[in-house]
Amino acid sequence: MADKKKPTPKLDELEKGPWPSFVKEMKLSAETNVAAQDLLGILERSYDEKIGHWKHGGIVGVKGYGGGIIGRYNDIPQDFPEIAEFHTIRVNQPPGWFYSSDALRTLCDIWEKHGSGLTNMHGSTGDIIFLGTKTTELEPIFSKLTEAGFDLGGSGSDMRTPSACCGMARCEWACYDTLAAVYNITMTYQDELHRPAFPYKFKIKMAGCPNDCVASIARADMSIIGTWRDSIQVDKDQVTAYASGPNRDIARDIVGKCPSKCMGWDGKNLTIDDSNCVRCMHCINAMPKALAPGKDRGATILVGSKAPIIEGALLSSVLIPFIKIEPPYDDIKELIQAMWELWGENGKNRERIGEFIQRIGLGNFLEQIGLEPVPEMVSQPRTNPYVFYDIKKG
Amino acid sequence: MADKKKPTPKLDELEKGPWPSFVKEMKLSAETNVAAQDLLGILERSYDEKIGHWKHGGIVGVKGYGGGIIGRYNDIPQDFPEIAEFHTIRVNQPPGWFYSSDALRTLCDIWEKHGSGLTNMHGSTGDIIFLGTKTTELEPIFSKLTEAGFDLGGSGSDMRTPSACCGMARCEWACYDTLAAVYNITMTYQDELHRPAFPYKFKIKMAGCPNDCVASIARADMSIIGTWRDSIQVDKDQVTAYASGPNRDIARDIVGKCPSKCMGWDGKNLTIDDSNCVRCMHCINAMPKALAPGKDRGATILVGSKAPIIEGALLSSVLIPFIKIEPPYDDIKELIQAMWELWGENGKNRERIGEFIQRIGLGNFLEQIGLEPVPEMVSQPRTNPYVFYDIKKG
Amino acid sequence: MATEITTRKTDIGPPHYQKYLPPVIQKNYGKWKFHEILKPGVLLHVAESGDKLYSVRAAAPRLTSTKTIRLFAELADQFCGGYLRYTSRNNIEFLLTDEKQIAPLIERLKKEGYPVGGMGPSITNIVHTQGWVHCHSAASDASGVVKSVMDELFPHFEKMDLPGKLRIAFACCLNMCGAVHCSDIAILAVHRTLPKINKEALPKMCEIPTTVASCPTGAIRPKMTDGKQSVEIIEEQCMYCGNCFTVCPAMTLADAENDGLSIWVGGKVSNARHEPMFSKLAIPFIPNNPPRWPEVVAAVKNIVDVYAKNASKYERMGEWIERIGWPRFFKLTGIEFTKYHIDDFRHAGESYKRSTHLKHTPAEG
Amino acid sequence: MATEITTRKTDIGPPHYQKYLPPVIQKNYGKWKFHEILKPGVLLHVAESGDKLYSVRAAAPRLTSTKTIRLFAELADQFCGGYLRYTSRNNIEFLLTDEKQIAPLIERLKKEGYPVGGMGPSITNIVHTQGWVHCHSAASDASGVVKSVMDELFPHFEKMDLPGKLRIAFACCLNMCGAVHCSDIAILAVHRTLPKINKEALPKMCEIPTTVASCPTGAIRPKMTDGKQSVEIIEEQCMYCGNCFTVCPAMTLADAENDGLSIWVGGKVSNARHEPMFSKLAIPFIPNNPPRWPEVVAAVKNIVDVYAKNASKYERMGEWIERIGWPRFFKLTGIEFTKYHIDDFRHAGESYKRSTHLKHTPAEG
Ligand code: SRM
Ligand code: SRM
Ligand code: SRM
Ligand code: SRM
Ligand code: SF4
Ligand code: SF4
Ligand code: SF4
Ligand code: SF4
Ligand code: SF4
Ligand code: SF4
Ligand code: SF4
Ligand code: SF4
Repeated sequence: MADKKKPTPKLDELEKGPWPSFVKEMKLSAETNVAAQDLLGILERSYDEKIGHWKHGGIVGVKGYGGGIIGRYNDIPQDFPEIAEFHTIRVNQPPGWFYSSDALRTLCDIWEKHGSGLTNMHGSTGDIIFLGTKTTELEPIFSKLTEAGFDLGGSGSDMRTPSACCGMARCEWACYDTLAAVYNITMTYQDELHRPAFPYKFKIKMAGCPNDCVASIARADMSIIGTWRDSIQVDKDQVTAYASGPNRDIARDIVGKCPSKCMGWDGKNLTIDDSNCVRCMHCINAMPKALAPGKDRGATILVGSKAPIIEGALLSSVLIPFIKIEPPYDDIKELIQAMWELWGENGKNRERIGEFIQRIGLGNFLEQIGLEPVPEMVSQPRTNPYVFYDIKKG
Repeated sequence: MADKKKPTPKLDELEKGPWPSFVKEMKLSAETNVAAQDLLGILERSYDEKIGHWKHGGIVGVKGYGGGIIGRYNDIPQDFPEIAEFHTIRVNQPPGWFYSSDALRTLCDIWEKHGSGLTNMHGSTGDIIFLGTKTTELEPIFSKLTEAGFDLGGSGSDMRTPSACCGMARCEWACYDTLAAVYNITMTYQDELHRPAFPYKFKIKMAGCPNDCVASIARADMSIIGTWRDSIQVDKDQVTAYASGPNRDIARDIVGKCPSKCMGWDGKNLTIDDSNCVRCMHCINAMPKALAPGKDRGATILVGSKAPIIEGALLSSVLIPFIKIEPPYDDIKELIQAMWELWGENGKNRERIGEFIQRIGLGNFLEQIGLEPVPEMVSQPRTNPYVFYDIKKG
Repeated sequence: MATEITTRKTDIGPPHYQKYLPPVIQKNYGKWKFHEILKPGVLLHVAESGDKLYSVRAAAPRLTSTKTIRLFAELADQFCGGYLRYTSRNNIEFLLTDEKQIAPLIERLKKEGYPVGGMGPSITNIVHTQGWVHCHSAASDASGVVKSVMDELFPHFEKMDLPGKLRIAFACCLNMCGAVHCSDIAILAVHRTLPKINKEALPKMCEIPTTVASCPTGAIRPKMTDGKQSVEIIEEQCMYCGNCFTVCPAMTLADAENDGLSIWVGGKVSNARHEPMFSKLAIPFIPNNPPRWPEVVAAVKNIVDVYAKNASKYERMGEWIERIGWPRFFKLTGIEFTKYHIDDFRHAGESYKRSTHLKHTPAEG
Repeated sequence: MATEITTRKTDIGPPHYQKYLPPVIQKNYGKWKFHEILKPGVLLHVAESGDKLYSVRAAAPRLTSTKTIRLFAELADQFCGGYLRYTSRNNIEFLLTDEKQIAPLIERLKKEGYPVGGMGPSITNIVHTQGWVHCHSAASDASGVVKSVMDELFPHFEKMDLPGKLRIAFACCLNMCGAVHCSDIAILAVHRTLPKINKEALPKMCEIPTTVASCPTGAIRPKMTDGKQSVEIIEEQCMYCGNCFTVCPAMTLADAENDGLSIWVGGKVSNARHEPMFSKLAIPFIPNNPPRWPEVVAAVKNIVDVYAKNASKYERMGEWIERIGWPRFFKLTGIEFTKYHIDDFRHAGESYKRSTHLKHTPAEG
């Protein structure tokens, strides 16, 4: 194999410096893997030419599945034949990205045998990404993965691999059990995950609290973000302890940065007007020993965030201000079904649900999925007078 | 004439109550004017039927002018022949709506002889509105008006009658001379005011300070709003005097409501970080004896506000963050000319300049009229990545 | 009668801006030092020179008979050397230098039915439009609604008893002549039914392509009717904006049964504290009920009352609502939130709530 | 090697969520009381039971060799019973119960080249995408830029010396896989030249109507080329979004000379304090300069430095800029403001400054 190693002077530069080097990783795999060698070579070529060398993938996949594999071919196969085909595999990560060392080794075993030995831990949607293999390897990989208890994630116009923050597994702020919920939802919709039948992709991301550690409000067609209805729990002694610490200025840094201006601090007592608190988490974040979310916990459900293609990026918007998130999650599933049905039937090709809602109007969307409009859904009522009055309905 | 007076039971209801009654006004004129009598009659009919009785006006006007008259006909002339034709005349108000009693009487003389004797003091754009006359009366009215030193205002796709707040005539906050400026601009553009040649209407409104007492930011294609560059003038003694008054809470009501949070109050001293002040006027409004705008005064020029037809209402947006407003106003006129030329040539029919700018892009608009882009023009830079890069220009 | 004028002047423009200024203003022009509201409707401006100017502001009906204008002129002659002005909101102001004349002037004004007020944190004149008095587009009458509402809110004109200034505007159709789109409370007359196509008149009066192009939602399509070029309207796409009517008189929107009024809140124009804001929909529809529109009056009164009770000093309507949040505004006023409140025009998505910043209420019980 | 599997399972889903949780988590699931950052990269969670969990967070290269994964597995076996996790930003976390193991674990990680940090007010891993390593759309390389930038910003990973969290993201084309649109600093690779039409391939690979429809600005028109159905692009209307390429592979955008990077600032995702915000354009273009993109590194460093020096405690980039205003941001960073910064897409007007709330500077001299 040694003869295949071509010099990579440009990439070698990226082995230097304190941050872990992806070039080092590529070289590690390249020691024993010819595809990884060619990948180094083609990347060095890209660095020389300032241009990529990948072509649109054709449709590749495993039997019975429509998603989970991204087909990829390079445009100079004569020079890099080992990666003439170089498809990636999206493997559904364990909820919250928790692993045992054995599980990781099992994945490594499969991938070293059947692919480049290179991975992304993890892809932006959350999947384990097996980076590059040939079409013929797909079925064997899939068989071994399922044998080991892993399955493929989503790609194409399907439900994408849902993801969740670590939640109750490690975080005291989780207002609902994100891992249980993401697991249940993922299992319920295996068909939708694996067999693209939507107008476009549909992502679900779950965060245990408004800190939103999975960025769900920015990149999920459905964002389920934990929150609470009752009062923030206050441990007065811990407030006092906090205040006496070094460099502490509760008035300026906590009360002064409360977005709803609903806190007070007289040097001794902290007051919170919970009826005006917008559950932003800031005070709790700043004083984790003294404050905690209330006990009447649940989540806000929002819809529609996405990247800019094509009408501009969207953040998710409020659909249900507060709901309890509890097994068997029937109400959430009913909501998901209602949305999918409406969007599935009326969405245009490559129209995300957020764009769809904007096109038909949130008011109409609500009517169709059977939700009552509430003022929490808007930052403000309409300013233009272009009301589609429906005199018959009143 | 008495026989023409029909009963108006509905309108009579509106003679009651403490607020001055327009019905009383109509009846006053109706005592001596048949058109006013018919107007009462047709309005009573509208109150009965809950519907208006006016038709689209044809093109009526005075010789050599294209604007200033709104043609109007009723749709039941058989019943109300005296107002079969009932055109309104827009008379350019004196700047700041200052009058002498003689001037008012002269206007009354003309209008009682040639029209209904009813007026609007004033129309929403600012004109004196002579409410209702016949086509044949237009030329005589016009002759007498000009003889008396008055001229018509705008209507149709022309420059509309500019207006201004009372400014330096009575207000200590005027940062430039709104009356002088509005007069000069109006005189300069008599042709544009009287002979419609634009894609659509163009309104100019001038306010002496950010309080904007002529609502220019909401309803002027060009809003000139006074402001200052240097520090707010503070009279310390007056601050103290203010603070000692009854019901005074500087911390809460003034410092606490400063939008840029750039003020401080320790119970004795008021501090203002002028480099962060956004010149909102609030503190000055609240303490007019103690505070005043700085001495280095001028205006912010904004463009493009309008009512909602057709793309939705717009507020004016910043074009020139700060400019001195001084005779002969050449720089402002150059700006106006540049905008009119560009919009005149490229604006679509019935496209206001605000909509035009949005359509072609503010960046392009600036380039075409020869202004440099500055960050003050935006509330924030673009969030979408759809940049029309121009590699040739760089 | 004057002899007919023979020479014809054009483009002379308005009177020079100094022409009607009283001497005290001529002298102190640009040199005012501060002002004070002495009492509702009476404004004192003090110049650097020490000179004083008293402005007495009276409610004027915007629709004014020349006879009343003559009365104002007479009062001006009597009390202040003939100098007076109108405000940008159609009130009349008498410009006095003699403090002693204030009281008698006010008394006289009251007697004649033109009460004094509208200054400071109060409700001043309603900026309005033509209505059934003169405009072809009107979905209601302007003057009648304004008079009815102001009769009810009158105490707030005479007293300065509100948290901040409260500006009301009225417009009789979606063209919104005035500043309805940026008012603390706006009353907007609306049509709610399809334009009625006058088959006879249309081919004669209107160009088909222009008419079709006039519709912002593309609801209008060319159609042959009785062998003549005409148009048809796709019902689901019409939002009753009236733009087609402006362009083509043969498509009228007026509808006695279904026209009426909508109410909007929370706009402002000044830059004081908060940046200028648009008015937002509060009540989508109230039927026309002349001559005194009691439902509209009650609705406005309710909003004013709730605002007066809850807003803090200096807070304009929109600032107050922004602080408490729209959900609470609807709760406090008892106004129903409907799908009509949710924007569905061009930039609708911009008004959706895109965060979890919500005020929750604990579960009952 | 294992014998080939014969039974074929499908739709088994991911492993059960409890399967890989360490015992301390199983026991205290949902019963954590509070946490504390003991030092950069070391997080302590205390349960109601009093149990303690230590999470040690190490920088992981997202592009990882199985050999390194095996190393991590080995470290987990050695220091924490084989339990570990990845974070939502691609760092690796070892889940310890024995406090004494922290120091040796960290030492070992450092030695192997996986330093510990990225917690609290610091810079953590850059969320990024494929770049030239795997994607057909990429206008730059993701991994190389990320490595170069993180090498420079490394002190902020190891120390908690910033006002607040600072999240950086990278995406290699306008599809923006990741959260570039909502990051404190986003590096976005951009194409800037017209899609190149492959005349031969296009008729075979692409449907003309779909291709034409894919363009959001309507820049693509059908055109016969050499007797074959093809398309042409109106140059002035193209904003290089690449949507046509996604739909039709025969329209490639990559351009060695003109592709490069843009820099965006002030986005955020959390609801803490300010509502979530989009990233805004700071620098429209910096050329590709592999292998270490020094201009990009310097530009990011500059923004981080200015932020670090000027923002107040807890303030995220966007909150800080909102407080000081965009004009001052451009001034402090020395970044040039150009017409490219002014939005001209769909809702452009919404970003124009529609008030006079401006901070002026007195005239010079
Ligand atoms: C692998 C991954 C990037 C990565 O390196 O992590 C990725 C890679 C691609 N994305 Fe993505 N996207 C990936 C997460 C995302 C995310 C982030 C997320 O899911 O949280 C987004 C933004 C959120 C969103 O969904 O809007 C994202 C928004 C896009 C878009 C724009 C979609 C839009 O509506 O704006 C496209 C274009 C498309 O769908 O046509 C796109 C398309 C693509 C394609 C399939 C390219 C294409 O045009 O067909 C890329 C294949 C690259 C390759 O060669 O492997 N990818 N893509 C991520 C999936 C890994 C995983 O499964 O874990
Ligand atoms: C008389 C007046 C209302 C009033 O009672 O005061 C008025 C009356 C009319 N306006 Fe207006 N506008 C009047 C001030 C305004 C204002 C306020 C302003 O100028 O400050 C606006 C909002 C600001 C703006 O310009 O956008 C205004 C926005 C409109 C519009 C919508 C324009 C738009 O771009 O959105 C129309 C419709 C049109 O132009 O086609 C319009 C059209 C009309 C027409 C000509 C009706 C039409 O469709 O042709 C009305 C004639 C009524 C009549 O029978 O006399 N009028 N119009 C105001 C002019 C009096 C004067 O000269 O002083
Ligand atoms: C006379 C008039 C100007 C004119 O040239 O005609 C005027 C005169 C004054 N205005 Fe005004 N404003 C006048 C219309 C306006 C308007 C325009 C409008 O309402 O259509 C506005 C913008 C309203 C809005 O934001 O929607 C306006 C917003 C202000 C403000 C800002 C108030 C705020 O908190 O937002 C002030 C400051 C204050 O009152 O403290 C102000 C202050 C003043 C002062 C104190 C200025 C001065 O020193 O002379 C004057 C007496 C105030 C009062 O009446 O309480 N003036 N003022 C207008 C009287 C209208 C009327 O008859 O009621
Ligand atoms: C491990 C992880 C969740 C996971 O399931 O993987 C996580 C874990 C924690 N987050 Fe987070 N956050 C994680 C990604 C995020 C993200 C998502 C992202 O960056 O893509 C966000 C949103 C970022 C944004 O707004 O752009 C996020 C916004 C926060 C915030 C809000 C900070 C703010 O001021 O805006 C807090 C509160 C705090 O730190 O005070 C927080 C707090 C926390 C706490 C303290 C929660 C807890 O009690 O355990 C955890 C340690 C914080 C730390 O690292 O400083 N976490 N956190 C993620 C670690 C990523 C990494 O490797 O660096
Ligand atoms: S989103 Fe909230 S619950 Fe989830 S890990 Fe972050 S801070 Fe904890
Ligand atoms: S959670 Fe946020 S809004 Fe609520 S009290 Fe704390 S800082 Fe204020
Ligand atoms: S806009 Fe300013 S200068 Fe003009 S009258 Fe109002 S407060 Fe005075
Ligand atoms: S003018 Fe406005 S921004 Fe400036 S100091 Fe006064 S209140 Fe603050
Ligand atoms: S608002 Fe409409 S109906 Fe009223 S005057 Fe203006 S154009 Fe006419
Ligand atoms: S009223 Fe407006 S929406 Fe309806 S048809 Fe006419 S122009 Fe179109
Ligand atoms: S951002 Fe663009 S180039 Fe990068 S992985 Fe996603 S689709 Fe490919
Ligand atoms: S790159 Fe985008 S704008 Fe340009 S032609 Fe393709 S789809 Fe249209």
